[in-house]
Amino acid sequence: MSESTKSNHESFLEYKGKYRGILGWILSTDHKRIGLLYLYTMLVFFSVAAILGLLMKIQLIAPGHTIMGPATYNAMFTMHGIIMIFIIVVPGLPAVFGNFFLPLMIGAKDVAFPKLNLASWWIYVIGILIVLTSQFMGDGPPDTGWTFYAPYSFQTPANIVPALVGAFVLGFSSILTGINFVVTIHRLRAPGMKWLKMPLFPWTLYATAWIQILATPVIGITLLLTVMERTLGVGIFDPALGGDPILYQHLFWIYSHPAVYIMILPGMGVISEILPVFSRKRIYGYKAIVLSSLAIAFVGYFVWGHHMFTSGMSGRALFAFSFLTFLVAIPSAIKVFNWVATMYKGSLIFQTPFFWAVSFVFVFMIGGFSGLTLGSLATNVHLHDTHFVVAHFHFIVFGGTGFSFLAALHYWFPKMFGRMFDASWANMGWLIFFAGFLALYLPMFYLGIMGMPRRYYDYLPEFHGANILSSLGAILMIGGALIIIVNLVRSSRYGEKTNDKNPWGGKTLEWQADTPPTLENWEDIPEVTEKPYEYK
Amino acid sequence: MEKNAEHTHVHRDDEGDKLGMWLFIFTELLLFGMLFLVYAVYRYRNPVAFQLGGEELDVFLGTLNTVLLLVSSATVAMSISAIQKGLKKHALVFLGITLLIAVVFLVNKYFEWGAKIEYGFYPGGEALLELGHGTILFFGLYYVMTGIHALHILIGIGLFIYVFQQIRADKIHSTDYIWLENTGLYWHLVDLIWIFLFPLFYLIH
Amino acid sequence: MISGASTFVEGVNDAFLFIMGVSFFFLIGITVTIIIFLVRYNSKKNPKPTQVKDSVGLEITWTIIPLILVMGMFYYGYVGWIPMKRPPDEGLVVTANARMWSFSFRYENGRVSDKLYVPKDTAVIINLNALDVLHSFYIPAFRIKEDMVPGLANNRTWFEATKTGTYNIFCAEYCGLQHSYMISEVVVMEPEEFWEWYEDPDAMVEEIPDDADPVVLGRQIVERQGCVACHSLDGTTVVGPTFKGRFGETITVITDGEEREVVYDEEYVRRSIYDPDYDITVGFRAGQMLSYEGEISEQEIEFIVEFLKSLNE
Amino acid sequence: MSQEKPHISSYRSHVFVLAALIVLTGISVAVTTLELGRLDTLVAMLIAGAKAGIVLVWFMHLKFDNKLYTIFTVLVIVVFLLVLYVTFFDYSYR
Repeated sequence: MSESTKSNHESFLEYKGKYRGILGWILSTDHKRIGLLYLYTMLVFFSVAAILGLLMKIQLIAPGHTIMGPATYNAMFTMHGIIMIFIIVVPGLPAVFGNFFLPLMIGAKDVAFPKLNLASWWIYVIGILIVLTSQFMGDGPPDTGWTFYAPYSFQTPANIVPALVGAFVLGFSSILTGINFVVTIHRLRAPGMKWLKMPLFPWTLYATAWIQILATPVIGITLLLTVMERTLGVGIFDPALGGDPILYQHLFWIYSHPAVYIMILPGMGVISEILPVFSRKRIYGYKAIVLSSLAIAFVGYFVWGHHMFTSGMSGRALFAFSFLTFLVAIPSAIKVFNWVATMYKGSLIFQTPFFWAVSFVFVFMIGGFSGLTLGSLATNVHLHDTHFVVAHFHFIVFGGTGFSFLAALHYWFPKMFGRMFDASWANMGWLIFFAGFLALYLPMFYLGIMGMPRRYYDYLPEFHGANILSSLGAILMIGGALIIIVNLVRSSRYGEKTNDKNPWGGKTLEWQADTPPTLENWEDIPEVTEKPYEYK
Repeated sequence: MEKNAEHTHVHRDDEGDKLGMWLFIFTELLLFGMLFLVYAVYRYRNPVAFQLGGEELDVFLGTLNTVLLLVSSATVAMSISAIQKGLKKHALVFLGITLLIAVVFLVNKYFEWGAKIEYGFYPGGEALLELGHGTILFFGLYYVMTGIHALHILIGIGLFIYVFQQIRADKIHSTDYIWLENTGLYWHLVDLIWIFLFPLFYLIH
Repeated sequence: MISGASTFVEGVNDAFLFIMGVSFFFLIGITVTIIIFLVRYNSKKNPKPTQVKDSVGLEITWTIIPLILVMGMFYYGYVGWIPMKRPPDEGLVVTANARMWSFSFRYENGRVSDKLYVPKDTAVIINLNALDVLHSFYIPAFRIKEDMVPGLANNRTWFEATKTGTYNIFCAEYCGLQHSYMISEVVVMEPEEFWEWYEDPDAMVEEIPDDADPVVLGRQIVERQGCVACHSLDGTTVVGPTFKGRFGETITVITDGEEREVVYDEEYVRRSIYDPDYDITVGFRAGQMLSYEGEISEQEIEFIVEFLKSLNE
Repeated sequence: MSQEKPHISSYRSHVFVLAALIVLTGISVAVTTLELGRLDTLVAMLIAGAKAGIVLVWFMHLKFDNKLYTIFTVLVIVVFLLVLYVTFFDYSYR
């Protein structure tokens, strides 16, 4: 015991456990180290997938063959999708910031199952490795798109099975993280932290974790069935054996639509943390935000059909799904109103996390409004499977999850590393990234309205103009991303040291812990008496 | 816990462990739930083929396996009662019976599958592919669903062996039996799934 | 939105404009509000924040108002969409067949074309068939799109064109390597002109020379059936082997797992069209091509052979 | 850590539950010999549902445990049934 008390004075970055060096990290059951492990893994794969995206945009800068052939292009957008969805944004915020800050924010020493938590990361890495083998084995990399739609996924000679198995394994990691978080939130809240005194980021993690638990098995079994169909010849979805390819789409989207909320809900939580701090104000409508998060998680489970409006479903189903889709728009609208109201009469502090948060609200609104156009039946028929959809989901998934991820990274950076990032570089990176983002994706709305389908390697000359703008935007945005990443990586090693427990003046519990936090976070577990965000 | 500078306070929370197990069970329920959904859709679309497919299966073997699983569920529940009362011997006996039944279940399954495979009634098998689409789907689902269920039985057997040894070594005892309790919950889940698989494949004509 | 040329355009555009109008109103309104807040309440100007109490009334207000608006959007979307789902009983029926990576259209009188020719102001009902994987039948100018699903019975869509002209048909559902080249056209003609085309048994697609050169006919069949999506005419390898310079050569193929030499002659061409997986040219994969039996006649194969011969020159 | 005293079920109660389950199984098998037509599926599913309920409540201890588990279990079953229901919006009207 005495040894541990000693080590609890050192920061989690420095203490020496049973293992030294790299082993002290990849075998650590400390939630903070695991959070950083996820962060570094994601940084690597985000870079890979972002470069794939950039190459695709460069290919599309002019019609015809510019830098690659169609086979390469199709393999690239498949890999871009698989990495971005299954490896980056689905685990994204929960795995990195949930792991790191959930225990800190609710006043716990760790998550409920630390060993399971480490196992999740290992399963995650194994899943990634399996996915990667698909690139180097068999008859070429997968070319189905990340959706693996039947029956193309049985017919293509490409090496689909490892990608499916890898995604299945990644799903396992996601489920285990979800179980861990729900138990942690139920069992390990600090004394006095009633449910309605819990900060909003843990609340959104709670809603997210439930979706992870209840939706991920659906994709698991779907991918497994596809694997069996491909390897054993079991007839499930193959129309040649009597199966229904549309049923595959049902199962796929029963998971993948809620997965969108796995991606965006924690992002909403992050924004709900940052805005009050930088407005010096209590969050507006705390209960409304909590309720709307739970409502999104629940209703979001029953709207999957809006990904299939032109798939050949019955008209009755289209009607029902469109109606439910419009209902799920409301909780998101409520959140936006509450965020704006939080700024009202505040004392707004212009710093990098705040810029990210405000720009999040803006791009999230564009993403949401374009979603309304897609939820409406008449317009969806025209816009479905066009670049409009590509723009829409990048506004939500990249604009939403991506912006909130970067907001969270800047917001919690000093707590995580005990160092400050360079603010002027960070702000410049944000500005370039934001401008590039808009230039990249706004023209895609136009292209979609003009009728350019998605997953197009080549296009008719009439679509050329907007594609040039979009491709240039991609280059600009990658430039911005490079500045941000280089700045943060540099600052994490050489940035100005700080032991300030609370550099931004936050009111939630994590700002009462040491900077950077010690192994077990607290000498004494704090007692909670007030609601979060009680600015006077 | 390992002698590691990390997490020196040994944190024990049986209620939390049980909650975790329940959450895992929910995951499993949804996983099998989706298989039931696939089954429901295809049965709805191919009613006659599914009816005829069901008649091919051996009701006697199915019923036998159902009763076996129900008994094993009861014995595992009894072994929990026993350990709670501190009756180590009883607990071991009940657990042993459960383990034995699980193995017998798999043996039955082996004979059942074996007979069908011999006729060429397996996915991709020639005898099966000659039949109609509905029948291919029925037997595809039959193998997938009972197969994944059998996989869960196998995992259950592994868990039982581990728990059995832990009880023998007095690692699991009347004040710390969460491993046994969670294993029991898992086993009831396996039973729960079978309760639905049985009528869907063997009974409904 | 792009120019429209069918009866659905108005309903779709109305829904689009309504949703866009409401969206822009709120987007601009909220953005301007945020900017005003940023200016007025920044910490330099407003160093002391004023705490504001939550208001249940306000929360309900901004739940109810968007709810009403989205129900309006739902209604417009529904009204614009419902005619698409209700094809009339009478009309010109065309069967659209999609395969990797081409469309072909078969009329009730047996006419087959790679472009869709339709009369103006007439209901056209399209039966959608996919022969291999998912495709999607998308005509932006008509605002229609419907997936073509293998094995799905009674899958159809319909439209009534209101303007003559030529419009794009895209495959909107990703279908593999050449997905972005799976493009065709719909040609809307004056009804008289269309029926003339439709009933004229000799007229092939576009201008046909009267002496009907078999090489030209062969090329038209090859293009109409979409063979060139996979088999190039210039010697490059796409998905299957090229057509150029092959006819009459001795080639190595795999038959029943055994390598053997065959002559690329008329018999070989016929077998490859009707039973594509019988002989597989070394270096290519089986299962990529479907049989064209019933789609290409014996007579047409003769034309194709003439055309293939011409590629050797 | 303070732990509530756990409820201990007697062997006898387990045997009773088991007997009920086996009887229900017997009924389920017997019913299939009757020609009920379309009702067949419904009856079989109702009996299976009753058996599942018994397993959940007694064997899985929902009756004696924290009410939270019961709430969650019901919620999960409701979610699953709703998904099934919504899916059939497509298949019933296709």
